Amino acid sequence: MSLGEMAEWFAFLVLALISLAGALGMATTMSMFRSGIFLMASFIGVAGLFILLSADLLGLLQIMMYIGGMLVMILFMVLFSMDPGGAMMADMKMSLVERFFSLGLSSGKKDDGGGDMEHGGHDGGGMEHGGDGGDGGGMEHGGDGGDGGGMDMSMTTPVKGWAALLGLANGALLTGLLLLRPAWPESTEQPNPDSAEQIGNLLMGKYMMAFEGAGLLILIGIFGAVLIGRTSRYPDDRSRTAYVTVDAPPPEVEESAGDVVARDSKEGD
Amino acid sequence: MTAGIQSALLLMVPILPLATAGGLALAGLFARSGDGRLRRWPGWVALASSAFSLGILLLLWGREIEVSGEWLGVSGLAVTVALESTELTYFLAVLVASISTLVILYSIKYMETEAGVIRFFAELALFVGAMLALVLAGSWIVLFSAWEFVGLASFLLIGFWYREAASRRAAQRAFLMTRVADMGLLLAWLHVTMRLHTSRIDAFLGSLGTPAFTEAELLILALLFLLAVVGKSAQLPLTAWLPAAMAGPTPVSALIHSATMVAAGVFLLLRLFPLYEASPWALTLVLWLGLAGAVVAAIVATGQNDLKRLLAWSTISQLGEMVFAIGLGAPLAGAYHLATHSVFKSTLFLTAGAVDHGAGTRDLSQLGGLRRSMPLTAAVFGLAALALAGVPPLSGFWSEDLIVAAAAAKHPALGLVSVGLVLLAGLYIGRAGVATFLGTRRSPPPQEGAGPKDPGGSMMLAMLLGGAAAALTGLLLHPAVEGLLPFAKESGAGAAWRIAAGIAGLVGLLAAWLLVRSKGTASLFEPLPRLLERALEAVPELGMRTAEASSFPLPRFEAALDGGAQAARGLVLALTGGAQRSEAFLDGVALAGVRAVEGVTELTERTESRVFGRGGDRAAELLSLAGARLRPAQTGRVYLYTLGLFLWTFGTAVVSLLFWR
Amino acid sequence: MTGGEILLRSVGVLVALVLGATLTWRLEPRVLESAGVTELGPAAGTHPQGPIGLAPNPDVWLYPAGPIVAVLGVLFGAVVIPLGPDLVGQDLGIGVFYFIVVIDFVVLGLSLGGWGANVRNAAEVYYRAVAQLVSYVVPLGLAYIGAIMMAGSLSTIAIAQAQEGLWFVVLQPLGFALYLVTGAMQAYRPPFVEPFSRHIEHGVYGSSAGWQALLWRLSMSGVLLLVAAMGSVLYLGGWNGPLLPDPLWMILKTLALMVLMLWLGARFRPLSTAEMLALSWKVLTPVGLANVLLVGGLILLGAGP
Amino acid sequence: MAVPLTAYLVVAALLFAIGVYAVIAQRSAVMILMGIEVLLNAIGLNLIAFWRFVNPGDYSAQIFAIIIITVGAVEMGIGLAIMLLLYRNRSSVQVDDYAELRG
Repeated sequence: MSLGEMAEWFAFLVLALISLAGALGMATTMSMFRSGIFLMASFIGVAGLFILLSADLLGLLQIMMYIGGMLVMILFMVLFSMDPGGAMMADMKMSLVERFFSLGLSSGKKDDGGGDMEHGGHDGGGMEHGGDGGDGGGMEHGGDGGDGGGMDMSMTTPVKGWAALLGLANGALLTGLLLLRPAWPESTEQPNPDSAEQIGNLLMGKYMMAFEGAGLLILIGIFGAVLIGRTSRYPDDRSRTAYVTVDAPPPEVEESAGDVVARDSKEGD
Repeated sequence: MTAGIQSALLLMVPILPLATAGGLALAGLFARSGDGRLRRWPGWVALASSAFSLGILLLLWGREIEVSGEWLGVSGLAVTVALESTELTYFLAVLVASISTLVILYSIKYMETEAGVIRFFAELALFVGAMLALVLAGSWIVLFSAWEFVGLASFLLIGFWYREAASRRAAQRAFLMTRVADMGLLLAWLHVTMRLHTSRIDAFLGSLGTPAFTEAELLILALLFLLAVVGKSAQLPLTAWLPAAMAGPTPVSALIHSATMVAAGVFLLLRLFPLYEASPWALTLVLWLGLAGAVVAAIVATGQNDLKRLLAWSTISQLGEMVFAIGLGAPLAGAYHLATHSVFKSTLFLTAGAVDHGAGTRDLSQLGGLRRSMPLTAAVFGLAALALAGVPPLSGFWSEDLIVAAAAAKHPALGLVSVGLVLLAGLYIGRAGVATFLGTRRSPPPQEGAGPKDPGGSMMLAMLLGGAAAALTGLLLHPAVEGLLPFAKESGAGAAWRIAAGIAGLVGLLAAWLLVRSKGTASLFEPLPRLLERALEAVPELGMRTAEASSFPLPRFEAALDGGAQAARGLVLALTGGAQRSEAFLDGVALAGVRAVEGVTELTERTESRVFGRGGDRAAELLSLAGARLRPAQTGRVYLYTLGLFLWTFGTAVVSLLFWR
Repeated sequence: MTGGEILLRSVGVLVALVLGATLTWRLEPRVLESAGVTELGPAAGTHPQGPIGLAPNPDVWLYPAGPIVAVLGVLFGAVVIPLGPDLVGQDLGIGVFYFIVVIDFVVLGLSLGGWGANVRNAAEVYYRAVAQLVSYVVPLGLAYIGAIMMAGSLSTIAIAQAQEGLWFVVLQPLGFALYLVTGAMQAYRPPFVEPFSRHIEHGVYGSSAGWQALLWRLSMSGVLLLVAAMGSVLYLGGWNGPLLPDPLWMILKTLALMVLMLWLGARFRPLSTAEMLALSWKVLTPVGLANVLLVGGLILLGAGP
Repeated sequence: MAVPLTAYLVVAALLFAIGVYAVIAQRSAVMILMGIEVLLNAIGLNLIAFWRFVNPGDYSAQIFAIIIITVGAVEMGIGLAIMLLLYRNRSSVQVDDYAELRG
């Protein structure tokens, strides 16, 4: 085995490890923020595999798409979830894998740095330009683990065991199939090193319709997302609330003592 | 003039009105409705754009120009965008532009009291631009998009008074019926484009002599195009939308539903005439379709009491005559008649609008004696009516003469029928004119005071121009028409036919005068026109019921069958009703037919209630039982669904593994 | 390329980056202070010797990963910056695209470090940096595209060579202006200092000490340096210039562009995140599209190389 | 190419398995979306690996991969918008809080 081949094997193993460990971490860690970061690591690992397979443009494209995309997605998770930092999960029963990927999460205890709090305490209200984004977060985890007692805190569904079994079986089956049949009709051809030009020509030539279609799809996606996500200009318009709202109003958000302290300290400076 | 400037000018022709439409639509968002003269500015803007287009066209007189560019080329398929000004397209473009200018001029005054006048002129300009693009189109894609835009503009304009239910319904009906027919055009041009790998129209016409298409293919293509023609030109059996479209404002009827849009179908036939020449079967079908449409619509027109509806049926009849002429293999006559008809029929509509405005009604049974209070209107109407009746030397005579000649050359019987058509035309238009303008007023105007009087301003100007054109077009055009169009002149008929054609219209007019004097506005062939009309009205009904039935099978199925049976029964009744008058012994046959149809209806109904009805009930019971059993499986838990999904996938993979070698 | 050469080039890029970043570090506060800016942003300075325990309860994986990822991003980005036709870390065929991608790692690093510190002010950096990313990424890409279209290549070397006769700034002043604004946004320099605002104690700077603070400072200076360097490659002709040797021209242009950006940015009051988003989507993106259209027209007219 | 095609395919298969686990086992809709992204990524890796080893001359496979990335992005956008709406109405994005369709 030459040095180049060894380097290739090394790169492949490292990248495969990153992508698999990243995906596994995403699926098992208790912190949602970490989940996102793990997923990003997995994407970057796969992008590295792409580059190893001489699809360098595609690999970079993937990294670019997902760094921005995942960061925004994690932001949404932080806004939406009870415990994005996983602080409340610290003393829950976990399996070995989960325990590993949740290692060293910031625990629920407060820091003493001048009224600052850990993630549970972020609230947008005290920020100058924090805007609406922070509000959602503050509303949901303002409670700081104290008032979440009655709720089902679990991040996973009751069929987690089945899911793990199915995943294992799936992986074993597919791997077995692949190992049983290692001979593919391989070609010895070398791809053109300037993949950007090749792809550009294909996109603007042969696959122009698909390209334009994808553009249209994105446009429609933007329209749809804006239409669904925007708040109505008319307060009594129930057209977008009628389908999902149940009769019981959502629980009132109470300002905990911590918030008040935080806000006071904020106004002080 | 360099080639570049010529191309730019040609491009300006359709783009100018289209841009005006866009600008007016934008302005409509911000403009406040003023009053008085201020409200006329949208009309003047639209008029200017249309007149400019006309001016540019006249500037390009006698030049063959082509503008084309490849829009996109995908794997050997070139989608070209092209405009071309050849003899035929130039002729029609000038026609469209001049009539549009005339009608817009008329509407400035006509619409000045309406709300939404900006919208009206924006839509009108959209129509003009799209129509110009349609006639100048050099590639299928331009032709088709313009075709659809014309349909859209027509939909918007028919539904201009969208607060009235009748308007809305008429607009929807027109839109749906023409859309159904447009499927023919779409399928046909897509097929041609896929086959020839280019969307140029002349590439298709050029390929007709070569073995690029088989004979059967040509026949199918011709029939598909014919479907589009039938829809757009309101030929049998898709006539019902055109009379209903009279719910729109009168200038719209004048522009769209007499002169230009409905002529688009005939234009398509002319444009693709080589295709029909290459496919004799299709040409024969065109002939009989046109003839039947012309005769039926003319008979229906004799029974109409609403002035605008009468003119609408007359339009269908005249379009049928054009289609008939093309079917005879005389496209020159068809194109010529298209031109003259556009002029006099739009003039007739304009005067009808003036009558409506002045007298407050269009009902023949309430009008009468208007010649005293509206002398100019009466004169213009008279001129145009004489032209329609083919009285020499007015415009209609020359083109109808050509049609009669071509028909007589084909077969004397066809010649006789076409002379009969001229007679019928004289009859119905004479009846309309006499009942409106001569005699005395049959019912007092709705409000006392001003009373009917000639309109002023731009309306009168447009009407006078139209009247003059109706009188003179034929004389001016006749010596030159052969040079203007790319079709050869057919051998003229004998003098006898010419005289017969000239006299038939006069006879019709005279008969109408006598009839109205003796019998009032009662129609001549009653109840034939009414029955025919009802039968034709049943066509869209039939289509709609079938469509509904295919979406909700059981209950609608019955209704569809009922509707179909009733339509068929109406048709049979109508036909037998005509027979009763002339031939008594046919009664028995007809009655048997009616019985047979009734029997079929009853049988259908019985089958429906016994078989389908009860079967449906059983099936529903079974389904609800099964549903009750299966309901617990619906847990509402997404993760269970995904678990099931992937379990299924996994199972499939395992099973496929068992068969794997 | 042999192993030795790879090592040599890596060291070269590293040394050049550290030297450049140090220079930036020294130069920047002076420019800003002479312009009278109160919100210094990343130029405010960290406290590498500051008190231990600024982040008392961090996430042990994410917190230290932040500055490392950011510095790696800068380092990777420096690889494609040319000092001369042959003096470049590695001339990649898709160099500019690669640069756009790896510079994003700085945002990732800010997010990791900010969230991982588990302190309110630092976590706020994460929100603001992501919002800033969303606001600059599209117009920045459009500003790049103008130059790329004209040069007909994604390689930094080819883009610089395409400007031997005429710099692109002359042909596309609009694109250059767009780059100045979005570049400042990408480098978190005034007036776009929201993630490093005084009100949140200079963001991650306030929660880092020791080697982490040093790395943060290095990466933030490095980002400014790289943005200026890429700007001079895209619009100022890179190393092209008379008399002086190539690398000197490149350094001079980079510093000049950097000073210009800072000096211009100092003329404006700091913008909030919401204002930045509005600016980006309502003004910069349309301007970028217009620039692309203009450049397309210029190319069709035969202007440019 | 020292690393055989099968190695890449095995990595893709394992990624797929992990994605399946994540989609089923996670309660939060956002996490489910992330699981779907892993599934899409596994598919993309398969595509590119086959492209490189079987038909490297034809870049169509990369076009497909780009389209997959596009679809993934659009799906993420719409999914997040739907979640925003759900959250606004009921303050929860846990999928088992939305079980109105239970029979």
